[in-house]
Amino acid sequence: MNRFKLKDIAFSYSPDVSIFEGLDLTFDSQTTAIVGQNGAGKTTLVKIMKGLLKPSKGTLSIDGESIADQTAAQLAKRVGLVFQNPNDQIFKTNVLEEVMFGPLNIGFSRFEAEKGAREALKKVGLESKVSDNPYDLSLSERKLIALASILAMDTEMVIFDEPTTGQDFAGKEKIKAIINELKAEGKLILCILHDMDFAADVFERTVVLNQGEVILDGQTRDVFPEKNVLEKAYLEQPYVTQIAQALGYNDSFIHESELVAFLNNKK
Amino acid sequence: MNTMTLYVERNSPIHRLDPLVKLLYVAASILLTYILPEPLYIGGILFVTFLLLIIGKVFRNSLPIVTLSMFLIFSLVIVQGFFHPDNVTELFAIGPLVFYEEGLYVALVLVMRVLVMVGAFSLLILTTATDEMVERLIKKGMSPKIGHVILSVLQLIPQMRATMVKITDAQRSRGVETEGDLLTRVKAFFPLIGPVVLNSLNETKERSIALEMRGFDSPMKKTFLNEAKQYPHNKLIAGLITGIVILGIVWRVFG
Amino acid sequence: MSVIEVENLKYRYPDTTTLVLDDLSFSVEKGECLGIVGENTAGKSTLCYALAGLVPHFYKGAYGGKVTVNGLVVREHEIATIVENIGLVFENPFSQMTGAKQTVYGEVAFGLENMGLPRKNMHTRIEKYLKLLDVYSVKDKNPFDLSGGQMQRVAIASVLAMEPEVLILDEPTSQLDPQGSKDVFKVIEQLTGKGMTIILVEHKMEQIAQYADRVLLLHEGKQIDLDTPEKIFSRLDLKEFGVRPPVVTSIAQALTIRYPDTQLYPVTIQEFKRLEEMK
Amino acid sequence: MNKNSMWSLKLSTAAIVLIPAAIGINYIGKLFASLLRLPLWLDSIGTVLASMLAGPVIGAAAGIINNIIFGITADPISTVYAITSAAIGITVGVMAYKGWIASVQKAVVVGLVTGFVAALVSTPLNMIFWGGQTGNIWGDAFYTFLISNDIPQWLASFGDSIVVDVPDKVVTVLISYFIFKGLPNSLTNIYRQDSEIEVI
Repeated sequence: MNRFKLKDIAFSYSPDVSIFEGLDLTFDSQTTAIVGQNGAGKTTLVKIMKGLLKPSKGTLSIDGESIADQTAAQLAKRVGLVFQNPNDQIFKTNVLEEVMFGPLNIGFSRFEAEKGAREALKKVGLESKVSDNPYDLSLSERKLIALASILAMDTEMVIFDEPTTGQDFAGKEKIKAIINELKAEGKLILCILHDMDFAADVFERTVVLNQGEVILDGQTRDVFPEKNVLEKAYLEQPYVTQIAQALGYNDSFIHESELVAFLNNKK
Repeated sequence: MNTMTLYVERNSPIHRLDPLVKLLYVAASILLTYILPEPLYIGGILFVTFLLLIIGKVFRNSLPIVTLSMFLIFSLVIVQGFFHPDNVTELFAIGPLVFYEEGLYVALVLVMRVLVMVGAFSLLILTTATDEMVERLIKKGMSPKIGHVILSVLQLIPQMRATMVKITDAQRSRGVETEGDLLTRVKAFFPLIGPVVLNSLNETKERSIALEMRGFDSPMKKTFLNEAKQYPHNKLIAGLITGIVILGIVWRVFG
Repeated sequence: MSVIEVENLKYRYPDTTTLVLDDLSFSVEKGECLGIVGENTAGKSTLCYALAGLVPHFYKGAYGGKVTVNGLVVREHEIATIVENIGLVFENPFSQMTGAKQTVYGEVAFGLENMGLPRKNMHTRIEKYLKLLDVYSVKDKNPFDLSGGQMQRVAIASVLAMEPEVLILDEPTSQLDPQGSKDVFKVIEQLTGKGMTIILVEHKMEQIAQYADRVLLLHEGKQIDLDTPEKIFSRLDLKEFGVRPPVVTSIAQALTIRYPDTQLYPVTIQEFKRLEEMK
Repeated sequence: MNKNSMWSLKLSTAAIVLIPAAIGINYIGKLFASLLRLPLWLDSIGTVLASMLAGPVIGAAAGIINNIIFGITADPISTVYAITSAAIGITVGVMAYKGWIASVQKAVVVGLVTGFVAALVSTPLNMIFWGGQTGNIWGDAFYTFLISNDIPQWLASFGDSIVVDVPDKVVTVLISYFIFKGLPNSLTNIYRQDSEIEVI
């Protein structure tokens, strides 16, 4: 089982503003959503995990093995990070080449890379667009290309930064399916989100970050009813939870189906 | 925010001058070094320029800018001193290489010219806010669109620098090595510059739309939020500078 | 009176073969808030461009039909004329900052300078819209130093300061964090309250349900339906067009909680609660 | 595009907004090249791309403004070479318009011509301002070599510039060519001045 452990992490961009002071977090096989406002430290956290930023203090390990000294490029074989803005990475003239770029960098043969890329593109539903120019596609489709380009690297851990931004209903459904599939394959999944409904719907565990501190961490079901704590981090509850509370039920509802079943039973 | 310009906000008479007058000074001082190409005169212009930098309270800020030209200055002295075609009078020799007086004289003129140029330019850019200069030029007939371009570059580049960090992160995450032998580094150039170009072109599209929606292409005569600043003694100073240049020409022709 | 009239609008981007807008006809009344929904390929943004004159003046391509905004035929007037009647704000707040201004105050002035508004009228207008959008306190800051939510509100203020009849908001919050979106929606609520004509494109159907008087459902460039939010979101085939109804509506559907007279489902929590209690 | 429109001064908003983007690309190209410790400047990729996309007028404007901006933000000396940058923009713009960016081989020719033109324009500037030198270590070394072999000063100066400009411009044009070829129509057609609205 994959276990990613951060212990006593301290980090700051400039001497007077520190982002983290002694942060401890452990990620296990549960799919985890990290929520919080901009500036809460979410992106900084995943950059540290990915080796793009080096903490001034503390240790990082995967399965007990320290990774503190590894560069981002070395970690590329183990940890995949899907960035928020696909435009920061796309440079190839067709979708397939773009998705093959990562796998080729980490030592896949052309054959393996193409196989992996085609599979990844199938998962995001872009298999019919392999030879299109990425910039002829929409931003939401480019986001899916960026996602596929990390999936194709077949890393044991995948981190997503805001994958649902700008996605329509169908896009979100695809991402949900991908996350569940990766989880079934035994991969460690972490996801930064602004979309509370998606977090409640898809993830087993939710971590709420506020100003560099974990203010809530637990099963998603236990996190979202905590209205007061969420408000402290300027977050709203998922719609389902809001509806249940508006109707006067304070039990924990995070899925539409649960609330429907509950209301049906009451009748 | 870091707006990139070298402008230093100070309260000095030079800061209060019309940017166009300072621009005129840059042109005039460089021109004079050609009208009167003797070390004595160029030295005089250089002295005046340094004096103005001191009055403008930016002399110290001009030093790093001058330092940038150090290699050029050094190279001028060496190359001209040793190899200028007119060289005859030996000053000293290092092994087989002989350093000549004529070359040194040529180099001296060139170096002082470089210093006048850099000094006068520094005077302009260190004491003038770019937007003030651009607005002034627009009012004198420069296309407002060109003005917009100049100002927006200054804001855009810091943004692009931030993008550059993100791109480097994204590509390193996909296994791109940015350190190593020349071939590795050459190979990294495309994955890094590619997204910069695509990103900026894509943004061009969005920003054009935003500008269009703000009447950028409007045929109306543009108005200005800021009132035109009053510059005291503007005409007098401009006239004085022009007068000195004319005097210099007269001196050269008849003197 | 209709502020916007669209008649048989057809459009295709240059160098492409499929119609992005395929025979649209509708009108928008003064003071109305029209929501536009559909999946990402539906043509929502292109329709916004067509209303604002960017199609066909900025994006050329093939164009048919007629769009009239505030009495002006869009095809026959320059964008600079059209923008005094209709303003557009889109998703990326960053690229909507002109880049030429070093303060928020100046940023809002940019459009007014281009319009040639006399200076003496500028200050009152700028201050009015900075206050309306709740960004007066940052008026001296550099626009690029603001948070996404503030930047987006400055973008809205800049467009509104030109005092157009209609405001188009094309996914104004999709790139913002929760607090930023909340602030923007607070403004939208105020504007609809003031009787501003608004066209809103949005993925969160809960927001559409909250603010839109009518909803235009698009699919692959075609106009599928144009009706009240209750009517649109009660459609059982909605998911075929890539649109999911608000969570309350789908719960109401599962529990068959609906308006007794029209048999439609509620689209807001308040209505849901009222109908549930009635039951 | 017809002949008039290549030199048309009526510029679209998109073409104008391309100028700051081009200057930004120049700047970032230079920064990446020094970050990766590449032996070239690669500081005119944006100018070259702007010329390919929107023609010689925009290319020249991007070149001139690039050097003015660099002059006010870093090194005043670079303002002198605004004229060289304009020449680069015009050369690439005209050659692109005449169909010289159709293949890699042709792009190499464009690079050689551009480097040659850049050197040709820089030489009188270098002669006027710094007695023929460029302040570049390799260029000035070559200048010294030529001068000490009794080559006339202006020719030595030209040689100095050739050493400095040609390799850099060939690589710059090639990089720009590969990027340009990969650009989708949806990004390139907004800069064209010629398109008409088709009525359906």
